Amino acid sequence: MALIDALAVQGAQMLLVLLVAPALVGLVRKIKARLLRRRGAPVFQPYRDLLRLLRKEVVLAENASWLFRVTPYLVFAAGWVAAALVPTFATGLMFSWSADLIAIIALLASGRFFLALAGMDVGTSFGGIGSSREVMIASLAEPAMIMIVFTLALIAGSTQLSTMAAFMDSPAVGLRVSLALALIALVIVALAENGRIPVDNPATHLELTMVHEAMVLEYSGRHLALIELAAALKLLLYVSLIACLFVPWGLARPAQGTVPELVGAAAYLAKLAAGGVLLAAFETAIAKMRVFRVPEFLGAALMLGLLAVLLRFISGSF
Amino acid sequence: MPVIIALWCVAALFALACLGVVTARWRAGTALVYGGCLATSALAFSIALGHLIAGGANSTLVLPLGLPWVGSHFRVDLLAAFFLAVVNLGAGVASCYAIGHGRHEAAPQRVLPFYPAFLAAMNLVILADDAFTFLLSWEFMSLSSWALVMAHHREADNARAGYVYLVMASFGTLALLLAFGLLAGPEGGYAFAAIRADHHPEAIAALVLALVLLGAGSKAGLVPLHVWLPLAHPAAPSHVSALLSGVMTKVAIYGFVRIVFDLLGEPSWWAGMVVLVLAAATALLGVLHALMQTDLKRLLAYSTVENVGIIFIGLGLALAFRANGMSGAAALAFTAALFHVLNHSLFKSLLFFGAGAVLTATGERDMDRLGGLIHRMPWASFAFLVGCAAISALPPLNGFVSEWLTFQAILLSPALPQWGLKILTAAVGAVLALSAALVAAAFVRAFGITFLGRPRSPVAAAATEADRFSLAAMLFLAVLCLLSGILPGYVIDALGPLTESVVAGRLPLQASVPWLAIVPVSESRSSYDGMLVFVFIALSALLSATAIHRLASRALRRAPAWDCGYPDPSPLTQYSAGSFAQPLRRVFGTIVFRARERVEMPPPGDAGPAVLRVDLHDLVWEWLYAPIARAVNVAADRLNHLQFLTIRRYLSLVFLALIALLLVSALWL
Amino acid sequence: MDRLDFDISHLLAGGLVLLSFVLLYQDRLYALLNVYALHALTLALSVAWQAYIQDAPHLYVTAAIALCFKAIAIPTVLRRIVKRLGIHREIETAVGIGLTMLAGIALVALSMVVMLRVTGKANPIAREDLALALAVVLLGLLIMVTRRNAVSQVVGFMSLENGLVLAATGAKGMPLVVEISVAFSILIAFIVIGIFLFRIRERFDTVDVQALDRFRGERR
Amino acid sequence: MMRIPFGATEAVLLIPLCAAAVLALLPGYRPAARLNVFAAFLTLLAALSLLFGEHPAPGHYLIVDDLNVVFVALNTLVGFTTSIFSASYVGHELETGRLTPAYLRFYHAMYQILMFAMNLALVANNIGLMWVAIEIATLTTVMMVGIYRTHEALEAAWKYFILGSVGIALALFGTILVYVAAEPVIGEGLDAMVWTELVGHAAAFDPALLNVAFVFLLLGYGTKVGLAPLHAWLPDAHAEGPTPISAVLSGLLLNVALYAVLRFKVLMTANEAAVAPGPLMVTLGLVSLVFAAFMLYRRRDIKRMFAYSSIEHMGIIVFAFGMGGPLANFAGLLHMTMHSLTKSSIFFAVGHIAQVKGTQRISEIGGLTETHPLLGWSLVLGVVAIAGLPPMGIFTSEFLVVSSTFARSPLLAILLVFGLLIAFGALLLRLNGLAFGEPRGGTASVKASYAPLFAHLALVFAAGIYLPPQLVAWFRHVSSLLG
Repeated sequence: MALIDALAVQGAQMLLVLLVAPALVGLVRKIKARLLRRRGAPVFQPYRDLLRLLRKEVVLAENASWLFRVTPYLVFAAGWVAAALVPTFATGLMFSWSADLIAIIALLASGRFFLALAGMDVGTSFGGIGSSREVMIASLAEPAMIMIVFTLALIAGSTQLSTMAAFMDSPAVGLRVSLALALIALVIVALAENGRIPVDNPATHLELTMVHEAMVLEYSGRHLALIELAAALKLLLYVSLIACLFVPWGLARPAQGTVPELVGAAAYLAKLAAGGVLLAAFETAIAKMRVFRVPEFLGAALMLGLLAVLLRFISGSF
Repeated sequence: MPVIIALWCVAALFALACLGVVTARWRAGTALVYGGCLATSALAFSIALGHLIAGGANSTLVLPLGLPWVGSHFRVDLLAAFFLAVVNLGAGVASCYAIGHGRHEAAPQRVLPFYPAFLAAMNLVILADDAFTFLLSWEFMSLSSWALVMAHHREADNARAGYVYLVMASFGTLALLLAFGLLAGPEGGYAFAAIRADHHPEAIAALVLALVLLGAGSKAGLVPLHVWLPLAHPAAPSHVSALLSGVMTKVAIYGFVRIVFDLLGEPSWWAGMVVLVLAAATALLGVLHALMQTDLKRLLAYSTVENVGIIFIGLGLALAFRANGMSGAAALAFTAALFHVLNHSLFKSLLFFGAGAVLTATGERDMDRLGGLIHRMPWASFAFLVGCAAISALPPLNGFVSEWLTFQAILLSPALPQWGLKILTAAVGAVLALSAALVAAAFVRAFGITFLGRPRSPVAAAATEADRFSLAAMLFLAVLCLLSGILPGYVIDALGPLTESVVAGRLPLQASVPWLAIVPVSESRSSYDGMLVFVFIALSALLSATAIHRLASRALRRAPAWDCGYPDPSPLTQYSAGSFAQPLRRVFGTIVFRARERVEMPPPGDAGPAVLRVDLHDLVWEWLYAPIARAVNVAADRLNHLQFLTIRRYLSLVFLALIALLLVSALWL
Repeated sequence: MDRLDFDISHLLAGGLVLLSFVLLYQDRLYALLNVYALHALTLALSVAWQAYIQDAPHLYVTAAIALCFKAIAIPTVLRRIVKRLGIHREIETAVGIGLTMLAGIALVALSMVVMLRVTGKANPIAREDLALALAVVLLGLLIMVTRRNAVSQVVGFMSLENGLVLAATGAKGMPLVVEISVAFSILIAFIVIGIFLFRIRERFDTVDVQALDRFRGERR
Repeated sequence: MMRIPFGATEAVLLIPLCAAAVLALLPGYRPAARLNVFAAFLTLLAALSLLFGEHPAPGHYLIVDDLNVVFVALNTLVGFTTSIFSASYVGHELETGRLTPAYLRFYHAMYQILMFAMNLALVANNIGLMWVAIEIATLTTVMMVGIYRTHEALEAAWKYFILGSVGIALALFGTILVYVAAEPVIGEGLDAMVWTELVGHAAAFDPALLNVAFVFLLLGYGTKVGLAPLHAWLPDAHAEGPTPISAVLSGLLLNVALYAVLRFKVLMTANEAAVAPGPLMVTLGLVSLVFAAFMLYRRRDIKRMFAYSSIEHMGIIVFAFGMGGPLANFAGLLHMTMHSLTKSSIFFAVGHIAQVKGTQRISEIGGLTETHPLLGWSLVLGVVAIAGLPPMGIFTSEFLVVSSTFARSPLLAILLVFGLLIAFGALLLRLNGLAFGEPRGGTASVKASYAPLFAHLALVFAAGIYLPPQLVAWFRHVSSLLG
């Protein structure tokens, strides 16, 4: 019975992230449009786009290999699994221990790995641009992310997301310098990883400035739909990561019954909305930077993370 | 008695070497010798594995060879058993690969005799239980591998590679020789048992550690002693390159572990620091070099340097923990290191096999003349892809597990008492993370440029799939990479008794953990379950695929690439290896390689192309090795004048010597 | 052991050293050869004297060899050779005569210090002889290294060898002296023949570079 | 153990002497060469009977003991193999006309006389006799070095002659001094030059006198050993003479001279008051090693290069004996044996190589493993062995020297290792050019006799893995004598 329960909750989470992800994207777009005094597409537009794409046929470049066709499913799967392992409305889900935070980051990395390969598969110059820039960004963002993980893990004494979230929720955690540093770093990394302004512009197709879009330029139909969905999941993942680590209030404890879980879900949605608003505001507020400024931007994140870790290593009180 | 069987295997290998001399000329010789090597290695592997898993007692043997008053001691303990297993696994697969690959060998008589000898030497190094036998086998290993590196001696580069390699190797051997001189003392107690028995004072231990870092480090490829590695490993035939990179570096690591962890006794805490600094530098520099290479095999060689760095990070942590009596943490770090030893031997062999397959199919090692091979050699490229994913530490493959364990070990280091170590470990963690990310970039580049896109040269367009044996070896390794990635618990348990015996601590038994997960320290702290991750990804991918194909469209139409509307037929418009690395080169290269980009525009009116030149500097070579070479040459020139003196001058030399000695005897004696 | 024996042998040995200095001083080939003849003669005398006081008859043989072979045969042959090969008569020195003399004096001092310090137990004659013999040997070497001219180098070698014979005879009752002196005479004969056969006219240490390349060391 | 046949010691001396007499008269090169081989073989047999029989009691002139028995055996063995090699070598020289039959007769006679002289020097129990023997050896080798009558050959011979004579003169002076030191203790006459007597009473000698004597002996015989800075004759003599003679010079004569030095070192160690000769030998050894190592880099003549490598190895050996102690001395003795075997085998190979390529210039020889696989690989083997790589005997001795030195005086060991590494680099550099790479030079086929070559290499290889206990026993006894 308990097993069934646990499975149900886990399944619920998987469905939840899958369903909410496009809405988050839509929300961000909507608010950006509003801030630019446009009406903008409705919040649920992304669902329509996805369905449309799914129904369309795939137009495949002649010399695309099997890798090109498999990649969307892999990327989607990796993103989905990763997102499903982050506590959204409840901690200590059934399989949450099967991959700790490091593993989740690695999952995203593998998604990126295959996407970058797919970008080079057709053998167009744009794919190359996209992939090479993507790996450059990733090669700086990932270590920064690992540093952040170190900081949090050293504070919470675990790399297990549920444990960390629970610890963050507990009074044991006070206000800490290293936490603040980690938060800033994490935001920077999240922006970079999701290809948001100022690192990349998800809306543009100005070839010279784009990274992610250039990489997936050759995709169409259901493949493109899956990749879009995976991107949305990634965005969701980062927002919920920040949420469960830095604003963990309202998370349901394991096996507390349905009510707290519903409360948690509500809280989670609220957090997502807030995150979306903030992101949109931030993106409208600032301009995109040149590609070769990005390393400095991410380098800052890396340094912040390292600094946080060092503080933690030197004394527990920071 | 495992040791006896192992020695018989060595004898068999030597016999095969002789056979190789005889049969090199005929066609059957290749299959014969390599088949024999395969069988022998398989036997040795099974013996070693059995000993390791059973956690059997040490089995020793003394033969009346070598130094007469010492005899040559052999012993199989758990440490030796593990490394024997790794070596013979790699050797067996390489032999299987070579049965097919060796057919394309132009000069088999330069490979067949030395290949079994090389295998035998590596086994002997691990079996040896006294200083003389150890060093004899060690140097013989260098010698036989040198012969293999010189197999294609017509290329000038290879000759140079062989030269640098053997000189560096004997430098290392001499360093180890000095180390053993210290350990054995003037009376020459060369047996390891004797060395273990007597206690070595602080200063001696420090000196020995330095010498071992020089000796074993130069063989394993620690910066700054790595320079020979990227020269020599690519020069050899590919199955030998696989052995050199995947296996011989492990033998070097075995040497380090054997001396520092086993013979030297309790280390002092700063030992770990030294090792960690070198290791971090090695990891980072190795991967950055790898990113800059356009020669596929050289790229792989540099990535070997990087992985050696990762392994040594684990070892350094183990040293630090052990020195502070944190046996549990030491066990974690040591396990991580050994696990990575295994993993690297798996995927690096796999990758070199792939490179070899490409080389035989196209005759090209330069990535900028390859591309699109995934269409022509699908299986080989699939295996190579698995290798790339594994070495890039992507879950659920094996590379990730060992790296994850290393991270977990680093996360335990705040408990260390020494400030220096704490801060250093944090920095090392950052470096490790950075190099891990860079490795992913490097192998996206390697696979993408070599196998994806459109062929950049006719040979690449005309490539054909590799032969059966090669494919079998590669796919076998790919499967192993996956298995040890999703079932790491078994590996860790197998390493348990070994870590127990070396660092006096072991990880909790993983077999008891549900769902085949691994829990290095405690459930609440961290856990990872490769199996489940694999299953989840597979399920959700399949689920989505089937769902979409069922409910939504499955229609598909082939068309020319869109490329934003401007598709260019020439394959030269693709990203090349150089251009792919350009962003990273701009980020890191300017500091590490003094990278400069110069665009040479043709004068106005000239229709010639503009040229982009990139010059990179290998600072280690330019600052360390070039000056030494120069100094030797200058000294040689100066002294050379003494060859051209006149008899009278020579007589005056004698005269002066006489006077000097007489003065000495008059004044002092 | 009475005074006279000692004084005479001392006188002869000292005379040998003195003649070595004269050899060192010579810069004319013929004069050099004459002085060498005198040198050998003195040696013969001293050896004979030793034979007498040690009443070791076999030493007379050595003395005879010294007299006939070294004092008479060799110098004449060498004169012939100098004529036949047209070797010109001045001796080129590598170091100035004065400096050479100073060095010689230093060498004598050195040999005295070395020898007289050590041979405490040996009897005085042996000590004197050894010390002076060492001086002669060193002076001979000095001649060899300061003279550019083949013949003069050979003369230097021969005076060196005289010093050896002096030492050998001085060592009381040393066996095989005769054999050794014979062996040495053969050696010298070879050298002289060598000069003749190899047509070594002036000197072997030519300074002209091309010859250097051709002879010494590597053929480029 | 079998009883030793009567007069094996004398046989070792007489056989070569008689052979020399016959050879001097025997016309025609084939019978001469055969006889040469045969005589060498007989001598070898006699030496082996010495080796395995028990030692005869030492007389006033001759002695066979643990110190020299091994070297006598080695000497005759290498003499035998070299005679086989020289048979095929001089055959080729006759064809090319570099040697005329007349000179050949002379050559064979000289060869046997050289054998006689070296054996005499080895078995001499009388320091005077030993001196005479070494002088004879010098004279004969001088003749043979000059045998080609080319300007370079004559020049080399002359250089060798002059320097050798000076060395011999110094050695004689040292010998006289030893007698003077012994005479007050042992009394006048022959006994005071008999080595066994000297060792017996050495403790009572005047130490200061012994010191001076040793200085002269070291310099005198050291000249023959070829220690820098007394080495000048060695490279040219090796390079310009016929290759069999180069082999004998490097393989045997250097050993014989070194053996003489060792005899006197035993004398020194027997007298506590005398200063230990160690420092002198260590210094000379290191100087020779490092100097020769650097000289290897600029060599253009293949034989001269290996001559310098001989200097280098003599340096190592003298260093080892200078260090002293059971391990180092053992290593030194082993190294002497291994070096003479290896170096002579290298010269066998080099002789044939120079013949097929028609030149001795390294720059004109290349890719031997392609053109002449057997020659090429045996050269590789030889160089590998001489460079101290396993599994060859020299590795063992170098292992012992370095490891036993480092624990006692690290600085010296580091200098030693430095020299070894430099030399290794040079040898390997040249080997790369000679044996590998694009073939250069003639591709004429060889009618070489590989038997001696492979025999030596096999011995060296075997010694690298297994040392017979008998040999070890001898060496250990000798090392205890050497202190």
